[in-house]
Amino acid sequence: MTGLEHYNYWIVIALMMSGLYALIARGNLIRKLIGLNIFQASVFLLYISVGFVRDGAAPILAPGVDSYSNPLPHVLILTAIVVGVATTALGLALAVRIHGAYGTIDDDQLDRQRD
Amino acid sequence: MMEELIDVLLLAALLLVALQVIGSRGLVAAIMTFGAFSLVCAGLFVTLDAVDVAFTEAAVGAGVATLLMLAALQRCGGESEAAPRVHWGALVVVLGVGGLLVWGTLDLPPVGEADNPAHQHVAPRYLEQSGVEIGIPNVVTSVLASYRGFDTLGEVVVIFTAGLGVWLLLSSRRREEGE
Amino acid sequence: MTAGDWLPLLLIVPMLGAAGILAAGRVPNLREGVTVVTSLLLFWVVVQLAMSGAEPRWVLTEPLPGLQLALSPEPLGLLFALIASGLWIVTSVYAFGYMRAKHEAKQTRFYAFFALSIGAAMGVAMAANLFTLFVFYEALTLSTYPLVAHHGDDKARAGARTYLRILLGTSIGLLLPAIIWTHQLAGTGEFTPGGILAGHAGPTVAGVLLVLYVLGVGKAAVMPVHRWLPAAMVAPTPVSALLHAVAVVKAGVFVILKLVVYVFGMEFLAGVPLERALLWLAGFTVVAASTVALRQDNLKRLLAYSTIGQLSYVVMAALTLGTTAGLAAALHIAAHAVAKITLFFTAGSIYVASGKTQVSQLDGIGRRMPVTMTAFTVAALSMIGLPPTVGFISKWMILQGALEADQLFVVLVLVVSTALNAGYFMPIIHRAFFRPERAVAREHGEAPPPMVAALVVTAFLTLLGALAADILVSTLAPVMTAGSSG
Amino acid sequence: MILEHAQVLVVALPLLAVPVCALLPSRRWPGQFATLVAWAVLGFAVLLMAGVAEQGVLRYQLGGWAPPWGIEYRLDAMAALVQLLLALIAAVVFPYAARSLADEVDDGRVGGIFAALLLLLTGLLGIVATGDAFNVFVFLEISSLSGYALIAMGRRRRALVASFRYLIMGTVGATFFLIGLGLLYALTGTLNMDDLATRMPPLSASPTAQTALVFIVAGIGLKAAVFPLHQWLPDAYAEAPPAVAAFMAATATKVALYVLARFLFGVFGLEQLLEVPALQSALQGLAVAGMLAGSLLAMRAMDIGRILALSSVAQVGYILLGFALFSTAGLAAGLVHLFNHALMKAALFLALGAIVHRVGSGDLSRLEGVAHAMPWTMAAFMMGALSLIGVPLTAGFVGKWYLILAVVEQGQWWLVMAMLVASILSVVYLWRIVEVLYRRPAVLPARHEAPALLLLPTLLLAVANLVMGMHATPLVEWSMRASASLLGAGS
Repeated sequence: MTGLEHYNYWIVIALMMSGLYALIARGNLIRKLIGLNIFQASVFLLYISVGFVRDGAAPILAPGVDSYSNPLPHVLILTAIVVGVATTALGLALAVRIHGAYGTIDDDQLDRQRD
Repeated sequence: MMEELIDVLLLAALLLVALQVIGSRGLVAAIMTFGAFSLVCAGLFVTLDAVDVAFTEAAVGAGVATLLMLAALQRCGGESEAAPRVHWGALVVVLGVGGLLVWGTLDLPPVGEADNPAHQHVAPRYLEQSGVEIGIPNVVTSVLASYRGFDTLGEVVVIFTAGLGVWLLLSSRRREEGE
Repeated sequence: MTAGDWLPLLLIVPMLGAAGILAAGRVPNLREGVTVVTSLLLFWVVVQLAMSGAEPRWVLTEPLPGLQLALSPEPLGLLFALIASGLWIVTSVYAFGYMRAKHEAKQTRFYAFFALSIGAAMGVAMAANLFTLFVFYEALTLSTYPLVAHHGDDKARAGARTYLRILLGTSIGLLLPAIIWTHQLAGTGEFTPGGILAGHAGPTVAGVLLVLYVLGVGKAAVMPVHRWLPAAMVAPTPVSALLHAVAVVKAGVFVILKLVVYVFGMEFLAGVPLERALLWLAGFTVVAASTVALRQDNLKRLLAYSTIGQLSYVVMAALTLGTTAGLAAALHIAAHAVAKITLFFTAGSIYVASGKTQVSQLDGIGRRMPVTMTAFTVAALSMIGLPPTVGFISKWMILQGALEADQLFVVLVLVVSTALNAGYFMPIIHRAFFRPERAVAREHGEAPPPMVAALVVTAFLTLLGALAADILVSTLAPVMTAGSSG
Repeated sequence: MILEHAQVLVVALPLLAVPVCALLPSRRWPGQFATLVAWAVLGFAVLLMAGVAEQGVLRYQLGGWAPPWGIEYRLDAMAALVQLLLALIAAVVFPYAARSLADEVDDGRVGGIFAALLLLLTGLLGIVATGDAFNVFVFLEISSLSGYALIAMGRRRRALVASFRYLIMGTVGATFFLIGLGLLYALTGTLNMDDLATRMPPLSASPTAQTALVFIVAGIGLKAAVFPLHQWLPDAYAEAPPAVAAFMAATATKVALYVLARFLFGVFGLEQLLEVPALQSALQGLAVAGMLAGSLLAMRAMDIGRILALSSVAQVGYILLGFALFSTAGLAAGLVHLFNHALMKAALFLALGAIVHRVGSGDLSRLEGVAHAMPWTMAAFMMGALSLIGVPLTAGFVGKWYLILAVVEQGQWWLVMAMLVASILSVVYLWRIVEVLYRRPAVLPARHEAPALLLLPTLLLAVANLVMGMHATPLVEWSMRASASLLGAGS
């Protein structure tokens, strides 16, 4: 109907790539984790976009409604969000320890400190 | 139509926020903007009919993750960062991967059509039967707790694993003292 | 005991011997006793096996379906086993004199690995298929490495590293793919009279395979994979004898002969175009190595290059194809073995007695060490190919084989190289007996008795071989005929 | 009754043991408890192996929901083989870890560390057991998170950095995998792997399907340390505690390779693979590049742990090469090598751990003459090294032999040459270690062998290398069977 058929996908891809870029390009470990989170959140959007049904209702059964969005991607992404935050937590704990051991959380400076 | 307009606008806003996160000066600002990013995400999930996901994203993404980051930042001290430079290698990787993905989505069925293959297989049974088989109206909860209950168990184990890992890492300060 | 029961002993005896040597390490006399008893026992086992005339088969294990680790005697293998185990006895005796006189360190380890490498050589000799051959070929390389590196200084380590690098490199890089390819083509790696490749491989593929095999068997030292041999000269002299005469290089040429007879089959090989090129390469190696030897002053290096040349005689004869040439190749392995071991024994004796290592220092030494230098002369005559030695007969047969096969190139190589051989051995004999001794550094006579005894025995074998050649030829003839008509 | 549920119990048992293990007091108990659990898991794995031998494919519906609506556990010949491998390695490494890890960390954390080790085992077993693609992701993350935590327990502070970098790379890999799954779901509407396989063929020309394939291969390739996605691995394995490195080197990359084979052949299928332009040559090229680059880098490394880790990059190349032949023989050869490489790498890392336990370092410059002090440990190391080189009659030879046969079958001689060059390079880098360890220092160190609890598992694995080299027939036949059933009759 419009040129918007794949609009969701493409913006989602742009989001993913900005997250991925931040993850590679930025030296600060916490920034890398932020990049990782943006990357993952955009993948969640991809799934939810796949599950979306126009004019459908949220998948909560109600009388008189016969078109729902697909519940399965929602289930998967609920799991994935939790997995993502668990990873972030572990990464942050590592960052704290690295700061304690090296006095910095900048990737480039870590490489300069040889043991 | 209204729904779509909101969707378009929110997505555009999301991209702007994301770029803001990446370009921001100062870690505190970056973390706060990231929190905002998660909130906009949650909003988008609502427009895409994923209410449960929206709640979780708002609570876990915007809430817990942001708090954890701030806490970590506090323990690491407010470190000054080098000004961001264009990282050409990363740009090449990102453009390559993104290009591939765009190509890969070209023949995906349009977003939102009810006869997309994803909606034809497996999911219909959840919508039709879960009310009878499980007996609660929220299909997402039914699938989560029952049909794919094992994934949910795995999810709990993931949290436990991360908790254990964090405890293992932070319970000892031996290393720092040793060096 | 049936013949089949003897086969396991070929491996068990040397291994038990090595264990016994290690156990007796604190008592040198006992240790040396164990060595001699082991070597005698092994030789006796090989003789029993040869006398029985049966060809039993002993499967150690079958690691993969259709891939057996198996031993089975056949005339060529028995010949090699006889040479290796027989000369081990003499070499052991010689080594007692040498190692004690030079006060070498770590003698126990030395004798133990010596025994292990003989065991590996037995495995090579009796290998029933390509896989078994490869396993024991590598075992031989690895068990001789500590011997080459014996002195443990930087020079010895560097030499040993070259030794290992070239032998392992060629065997893994060239021999192994050739073996796997053969399996792929023929569906088997069993040694069969008449060959297994005929009908399974075209002439081009067979040619490439032959190149892989000839260069992959680095122990045969065909140029350009000969460099390990001079590098290994850092080892003590008994080790050089082991490398040159008893086990290592003999294993190399023996393997090539075995491949020609049992894998390719002479008749099939005659139709392979690349075969000629390899013949020329072997011929080139003969002449080139002899020319290099001409310019050496260090006696052991000279002998090393002479070995490279002599080995390529065997390869050349094997590739000349035909019954006579094949027999000549087998005979030359034996001829070179006894003669070259004598030469190394004398070189070691001279070194132990006088400390001299260079040819230019040998003026008049024949008067101080008459027995040694007479033995040297006998062996040198055999090398050149003059009567009344066994070397004369083997060279004569190579010539005959070449004429039968209309290989004028081989004839030419023989003529030129004989002149070159004479060119580097004759001056040494002349120096030793006819030049006056120069300034005397120290008084000395012959080397210790065990060494002299050993080299006298091998010199006699060089003469005796001429008489025994007939027996050898008639025993081996059926194999070669099967090879060329099957 | 128990047998019926063995398929689930094998995963559930270590999981249920986790909280118990975490709460156990004392230094020794957690390790001993984890060992008992590992042995029980081994018992189940053997039972299941017998079951698969008898019935072909074992299926179990979790919660009673039939696939593709519920999650199904599905055990075929390939899965049973990898499951047995995991159980075997755990059964041997855990008692070793009970001694070496307990000596390395402070009291309070021993229970936690063994809980993490059990979680790692659970995650890996879960990946192998499941027939559901998204479930693979969940268990992949369980194993990854516990892996990151365990690597960070290394002695040096560098371990923290190695762990963090692995976390970033590993999560990117897992997310790539997730993207691929999302695209597949958008195309088919299902997540069950068997169901996916039946729905894929009509879609083989679709760019989406091909993109999904690329993302899944890249994501899993990252976890498997396929060149050039291997950068995380050398640091991670070199810095991890040796017992952890031994366990992970033997299992984590292997399970990732298993997932790769599962998706390539069990979900996409040969026809689809051949449809993607240049996929086969790209995979073969990466395999060869990994073989050579890993070996060349190992030649220059100074730390034994690093050398072994880099050699893993090369060995992953061999296994990937087997897969990339897209033939029954190639896949079977890859599986044989996958199994055997786990045995040799575990033996080598355990021997290294015993040396580090005594000397306190794995740096070559500090290990001169160690062989004279620890002859048995060195004998085990030599055995592992010979196997890694691929000397006949060791386990390492078997996989390479079949790999070369499979390559020759397709007439690709340049691949044979590349494999042999890599083998020769492995001789060089391993010989460097052996030479240093056997060199006699000015003062000969006194005999100081590793404690029996470290030595016995090490020797056991060394002997296993010999046994698997001499009696390879069962493994070879099982791998052939797994490969044939996965590739179907159509290949």
